[in-house]
Amino acid sequence: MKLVKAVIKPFKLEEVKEALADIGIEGMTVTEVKGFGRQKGHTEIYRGSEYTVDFLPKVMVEIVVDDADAEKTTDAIVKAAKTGKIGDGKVFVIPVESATRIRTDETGPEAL
Amino acid sequence: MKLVKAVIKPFKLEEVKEALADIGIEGMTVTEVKGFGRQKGHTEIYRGSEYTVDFLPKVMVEIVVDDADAEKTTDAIVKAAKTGKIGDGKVFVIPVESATRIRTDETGPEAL
Amino acid sequence: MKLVKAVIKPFKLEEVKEALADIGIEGMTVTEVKGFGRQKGHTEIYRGSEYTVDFLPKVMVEIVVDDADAEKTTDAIVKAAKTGKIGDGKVFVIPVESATRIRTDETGPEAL
Amino acid sequence: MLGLLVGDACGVPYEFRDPRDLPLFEQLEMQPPKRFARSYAHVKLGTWSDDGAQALCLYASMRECGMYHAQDYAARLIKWHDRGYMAVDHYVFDIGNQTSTAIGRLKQGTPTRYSGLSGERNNGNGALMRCLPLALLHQGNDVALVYEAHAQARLTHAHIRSQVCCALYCLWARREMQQHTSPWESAIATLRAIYRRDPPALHELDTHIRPERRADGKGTGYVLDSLHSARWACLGPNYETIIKRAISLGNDTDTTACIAGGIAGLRHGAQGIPARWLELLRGKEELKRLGIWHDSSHAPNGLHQHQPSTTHV
Repeated sequence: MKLVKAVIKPFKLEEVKEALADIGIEGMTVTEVKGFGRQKGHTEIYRGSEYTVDFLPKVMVEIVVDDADAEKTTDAIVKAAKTGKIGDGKVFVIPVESATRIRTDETGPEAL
Repeated sequence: MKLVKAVIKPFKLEEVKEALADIGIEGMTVTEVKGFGRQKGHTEIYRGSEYTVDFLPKVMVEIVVDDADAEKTTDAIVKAAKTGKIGDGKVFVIPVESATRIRTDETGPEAL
Repeated sequence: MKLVKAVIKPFKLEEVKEALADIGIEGMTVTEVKGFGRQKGHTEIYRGSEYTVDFLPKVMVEIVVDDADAEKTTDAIVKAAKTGKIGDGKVFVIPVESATRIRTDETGPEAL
Repeated sequence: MLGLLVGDACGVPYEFRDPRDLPLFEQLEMQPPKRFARSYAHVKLGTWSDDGAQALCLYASMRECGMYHAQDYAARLIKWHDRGYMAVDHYVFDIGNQTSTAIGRLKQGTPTRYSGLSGERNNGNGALMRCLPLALLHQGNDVALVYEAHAQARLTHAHIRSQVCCALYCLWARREMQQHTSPWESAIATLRAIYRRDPPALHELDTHIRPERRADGKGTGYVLDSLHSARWACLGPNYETIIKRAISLGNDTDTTACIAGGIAGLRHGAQGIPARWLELLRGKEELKRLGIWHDSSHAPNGLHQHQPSTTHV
């Protein structure tokens, strides 16, 4: 199994969810995060204040899928989250050794 | 080492922490997350709504343990977090290549 | 590629960001988390409730780097985040199988 | 949003007064009677206060993120505090103590989850007065709305009472948008159902907030009194009367009128707001940028009635 971990623009979350539902993936975990990157947040000099917002609001989407589904999951996210502008985010795939569904004690792909 | 990553119901956190303390595990990281899944949020009667973001509040618990402890950690979480109802969550085990304790520079299992 | 995942004290974030920028790493994701550990947080008694605050606020910093950079990234974080006091946090390294930049569809190290 | 902003601006000149020292009820206008020594005399009439500015910060954040994002909202509140973002003329002339403390903590890097004060005495109305945009723009179900209302409150007001008051207000506003026949009662029923899984919140609702009690209040800055005062004001038959009732309670007049004004705006629509008040309202350039005010229609269509959509204003 694989953990597909994507960091995307918050307003793209709905489209990503729909794209995933289209390929049969409904379970996911979403976390609010701050993204720091080469694309800086906008810097403003205003009234002598040195304060600058140097992060961009992002959400992290995490989904565990069967090995065979990792690629199409990644593709679906990439397609749905793309705006073509800087700061669109990234998708990572991380190996998962075991998965257990708490309610039923099922393990492995059945637990997903 | 392994990263044990569990997504559970928020009100089960206390019990999970106690169950982990019982097997000698005290260090963990807890993140508030939104869980989207086949179990939808509490459904309301609402006409003509475009409301679609139906998440349920969840917490993600992350613990890094020695290889030998991954299974009993998973078991302890599963037992403590179970309500038997839909939405109880899942536990994943992910391989970890190295761990370092910042205060002491210790690495490997000593750092846990 | 590797996911370097550090849990640090919130007020150390700026120094960690600077230390990473010094070695050429600018992209990272920051999540607000609660850290539970052997070091207990403060206890609060709330209207006869058994509620105790036994955690400390932390931030989790996540960075995906090329294999060759995992060690120096870890070192930079450890050095910058250290106060020498309990609760300084930890750094973990987790294997990453693939990375994709959403904007350009680039994959692998080019996506980082 | 216009209902909230106009209410806020109407209340500013009367802030901190004992109700007995206020002009006659019918004279509680955005422009007070000439002889009345108004609060913040240096601030031009028609200016919204910290309430409106913080609500606009939340509105702008949700519009940009498509969701409630605590860190983004916190960054905007800091920008308001430091540079007058979303304040008319970029001028910040008032701020609550708790909000000030919390913003100070956020600026030092404290996570949003821990920036708010959590003592029982830390229950000012600062989180309640700005939470309407959550109800307007939130795309989630009621459970999601309730817990994001909690999160929004915690940023500055972390005690459970403030959190529950904000959740109740957001549900109340949502029921108004849905044209529910009994919006307040329906909001209570939903909240109870949700809190069955959240005993501390249910306890707070039943023992302290007691939402079924008769609507009344003193218009003070205490979150619970603010909510019940706004409820009392909203017994008025139209937007104008609701705002005047809110102000007539004295004390924290701008905030009571802001909280009641948000509900009144949803219930009676932009056309229910007196034209003379809309005329006097300042900061319209900012409101145009946000899509809340439209010149072309003269009568603003920024606040529509009974028509939930993704562009609620």
